[in-house]
Amino acid sequence: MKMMAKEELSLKERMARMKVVEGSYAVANAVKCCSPDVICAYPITPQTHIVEHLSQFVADGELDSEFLTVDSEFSAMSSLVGASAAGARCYSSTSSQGLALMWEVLYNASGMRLPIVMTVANRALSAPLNIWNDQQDSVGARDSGWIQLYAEDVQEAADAIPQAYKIAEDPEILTPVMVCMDGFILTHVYEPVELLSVEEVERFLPPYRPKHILDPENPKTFGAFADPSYFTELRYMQWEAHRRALKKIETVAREFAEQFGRWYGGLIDTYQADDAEVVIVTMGSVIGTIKDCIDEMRSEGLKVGLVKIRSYRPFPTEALRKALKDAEVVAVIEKDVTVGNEGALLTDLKAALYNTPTRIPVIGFPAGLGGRDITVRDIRRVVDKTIAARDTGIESEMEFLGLREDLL
Amino acid sequence: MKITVAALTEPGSTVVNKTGGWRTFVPVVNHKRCIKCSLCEIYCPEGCIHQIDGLFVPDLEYCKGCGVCAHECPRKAIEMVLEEK
Amino acid sequence: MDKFLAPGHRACAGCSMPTVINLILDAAGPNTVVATPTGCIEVTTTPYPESAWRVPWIHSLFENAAAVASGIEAAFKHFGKKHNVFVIAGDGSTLDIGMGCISGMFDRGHNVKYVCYDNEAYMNTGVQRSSSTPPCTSTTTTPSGRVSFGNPRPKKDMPAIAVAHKVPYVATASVAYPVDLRRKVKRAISIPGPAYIQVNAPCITGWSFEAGTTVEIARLAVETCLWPLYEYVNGELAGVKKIHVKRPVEDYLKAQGRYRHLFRMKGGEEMIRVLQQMADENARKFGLLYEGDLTCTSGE
Amino acid sequence: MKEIRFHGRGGQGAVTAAEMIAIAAFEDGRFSQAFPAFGVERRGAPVLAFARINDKPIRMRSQVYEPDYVIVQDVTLLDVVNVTGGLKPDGKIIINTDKDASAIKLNTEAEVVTIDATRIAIETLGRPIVNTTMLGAFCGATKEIKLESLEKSILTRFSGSLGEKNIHAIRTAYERVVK
Repeated sequence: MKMMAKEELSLKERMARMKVVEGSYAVANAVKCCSPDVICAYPITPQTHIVEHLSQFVADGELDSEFLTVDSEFSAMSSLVGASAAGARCYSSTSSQGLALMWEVLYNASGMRLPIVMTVANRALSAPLNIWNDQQDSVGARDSGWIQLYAEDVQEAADAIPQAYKIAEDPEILTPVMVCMDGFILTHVYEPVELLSVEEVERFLPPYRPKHILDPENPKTFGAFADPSYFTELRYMQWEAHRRALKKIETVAREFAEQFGRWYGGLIDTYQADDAEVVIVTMGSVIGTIKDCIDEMRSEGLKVGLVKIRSYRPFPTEALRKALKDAEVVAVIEKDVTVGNEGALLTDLKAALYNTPTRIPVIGFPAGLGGRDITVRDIRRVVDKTIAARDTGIESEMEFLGLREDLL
Repeated sequence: MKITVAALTEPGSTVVNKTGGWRTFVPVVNHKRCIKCSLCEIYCPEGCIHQIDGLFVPDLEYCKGCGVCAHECPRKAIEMVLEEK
Repeated sequence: MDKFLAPGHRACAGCSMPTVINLILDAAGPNTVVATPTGCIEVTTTPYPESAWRVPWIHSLFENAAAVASGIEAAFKHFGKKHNVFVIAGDGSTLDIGMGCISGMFDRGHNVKYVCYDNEAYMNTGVQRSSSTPPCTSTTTTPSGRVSFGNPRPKKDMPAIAVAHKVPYVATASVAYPVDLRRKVKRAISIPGPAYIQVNAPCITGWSFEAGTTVEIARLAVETCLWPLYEYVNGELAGVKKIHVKRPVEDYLKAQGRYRHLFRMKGGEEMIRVLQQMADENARKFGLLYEGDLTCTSGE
Repeated sequence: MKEIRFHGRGGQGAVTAAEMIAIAAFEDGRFSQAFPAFGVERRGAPVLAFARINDKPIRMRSQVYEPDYVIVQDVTLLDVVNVTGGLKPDGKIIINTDKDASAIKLNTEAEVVTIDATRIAIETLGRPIVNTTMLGAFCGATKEIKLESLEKSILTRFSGSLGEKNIHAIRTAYERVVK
């Protein structure tokens, strides 16, 4: 899908609207523009700057939110369950162990259909303790019923916030959304960003008017327990809401592009993929490096392209089938690994292609684990291995990218 | 009945569940002895003892026959008797 | 008048918990929102698609009711809404698994009134020991046995923990003293900030006593001084329920199956003496007796 | 695209310096990016930061391995860190030291520029915080960013008399290097 903006702004015009800020600031500013009623968060590296900026907005009177300095991530998400049920627009952000500590509440928030929005500053899960970026944390939460959007750069991580609220709060969806951005790489980078304004976001995002809230005038019961005769149907309704979200995510992305002139793809986006023989599928901040690398390889005559996963949950099965139908071979680069199997995205993608006539070879590369840098040389290795898999057959379905065999 | 989003439920809707069937013993009130202290009404776990025309009457649709009312009655005005079914 | 907790709920016949809830809501009134953790309340009052609650009510998880209530209170504050926010929770979720969330709620000073109905074990899952289980109590995870008198540890002093958090209103109450309980709920509401009330709430299944004696058992806990009724306001002891006739602990213990072993096992007497000392210490510490009051020595 | 690597010690503001360059370059009408080599380093430990400047939007997110410029905030780092690693032969390395460039022995073909930033910082700021002073030297040695843009960038971070002092430090370093 091409950019849907009414008028594509020239680079110069866009630069005039940009400011060099830290990624966390851009995200906090986007949150501010959505005017959440209640914010609950607990500090964890590398998410801290987001909540520090938000705290400062509250302290300066720029943001009228209740900011709860809670005792844990578990309490943060729990408090938002209460606040959301009381009718508040809610925000949190976390990372890694913090997300793991929220695990139980994640399922609760989605099951209670509470449209909470949370930024996950992606970071590895311990042990060993590691504060650096990978995506094991949010990928581990992929089955929690939350919608998961992954950002390629700071602009997208910030712009995804109002989009996330618009998706989450749709009465047909009512599902919480995680906006995932690579920790440090995006949270701590300074780069030019078009900062959102309250007025612009108010035009984009309607006010939150939930139909049912905790209200003594209309005393509903939230969080009943459901026995086997109802549970399946309640889960099915969640599953249906995710199916509807497939369309909603696209629609909201288009609406955003129309108003703001910025397009990141709907469920997926592509780069040089139309005639690509070798397609890399991935998500998150590594996309930028891959794009530069693709430009290099294209100039050398290699037909390499990229499919970016923007929505990992709901999983864009149809969109991927369509985008990959003419590819000859696919490489998945992902910052997670299922110990005991393979990368989660690799499994998901292979499953999506299994019942199709184009069951092309797919191989996977867990990469960037625990903050291991992903370089252009790494991407070239992926492409070499992938071409070899096409030409001479799959040697191994999965390879840890940049594994230091000298240490083993 | 269609299920509701997020399993929301209506206030007080357990009234469809008639728990009177749980009962073995049934409270029988001797209204002449009753001093209207209302302790039976306060202590009844089912909240099913109501004052009707000045008399304290257990709602047998819900009464589980626990006997708390009889035990707490200061005038022993309530007796638990084996219910004939 | 209809109670705030409708009939048709699935609590055991003779359970004290619905009575405790109705007393709380009777005092708090309809302008009240309740958060409840997982436990007997949730399972017995909200089997989907039914609910016994006639006030807005929410359940999220076992250990997070205090945090959920914090969020509700914060939202109401933000919207300028004036509703009472209550947690009504069992002792397992309060003294054990929910401790962190409660500490946070107290610490942040939310205007949430937290009532723990204390039946002194995990009754919902089948009478396992909690940190509120008194010493020498037989539970399914601290059963009495040839070499065990049941739970070896003292009961965690949760009201003291609340006081240590500078919670402005902390009290104990009993289902057997409804006027006192309702007064305490009203007082808790009248004092801004968090409040903690722990209510002795006998469990017919877990404590194993005669049908119909639920309230009687709770009354005995108070009269033996094993369950002192007191209030702390701003950290100061502000009132106690005096006992006219202090009963020996045997009267309370022998009425319950969970202490049966103390009357059958060799050495049980010594354990009963220890429990009596606890009761005596409560009487002394809180000044529960009128001067010159009698202490019964046996029976009535 | 021009890539810059900063070597400093925790607390010396290497990360802030990278950010200032990114802001200044953007002020010049170019795209930029700055990021730390994220770590758990505490005050005093060797730290790294990076910046990129380009005429079109920057997508590359890997660390900088072949810098055009290297800035060394503390000369003692020369003994413990391979500061010239990957430095392009036509690049420049700017080192804070009171020694002359000819006295510095480094394994690089790149031009070595030295500046006594510590002295300048003490004289102008009253404290041996050299990150802004080093930026003045970088500006003078490379002309990669305009001095006015750097000053504007500094003023977004430091206001009032502190801002003025920092600008004084930058100009002093700039002029010494240009001479």
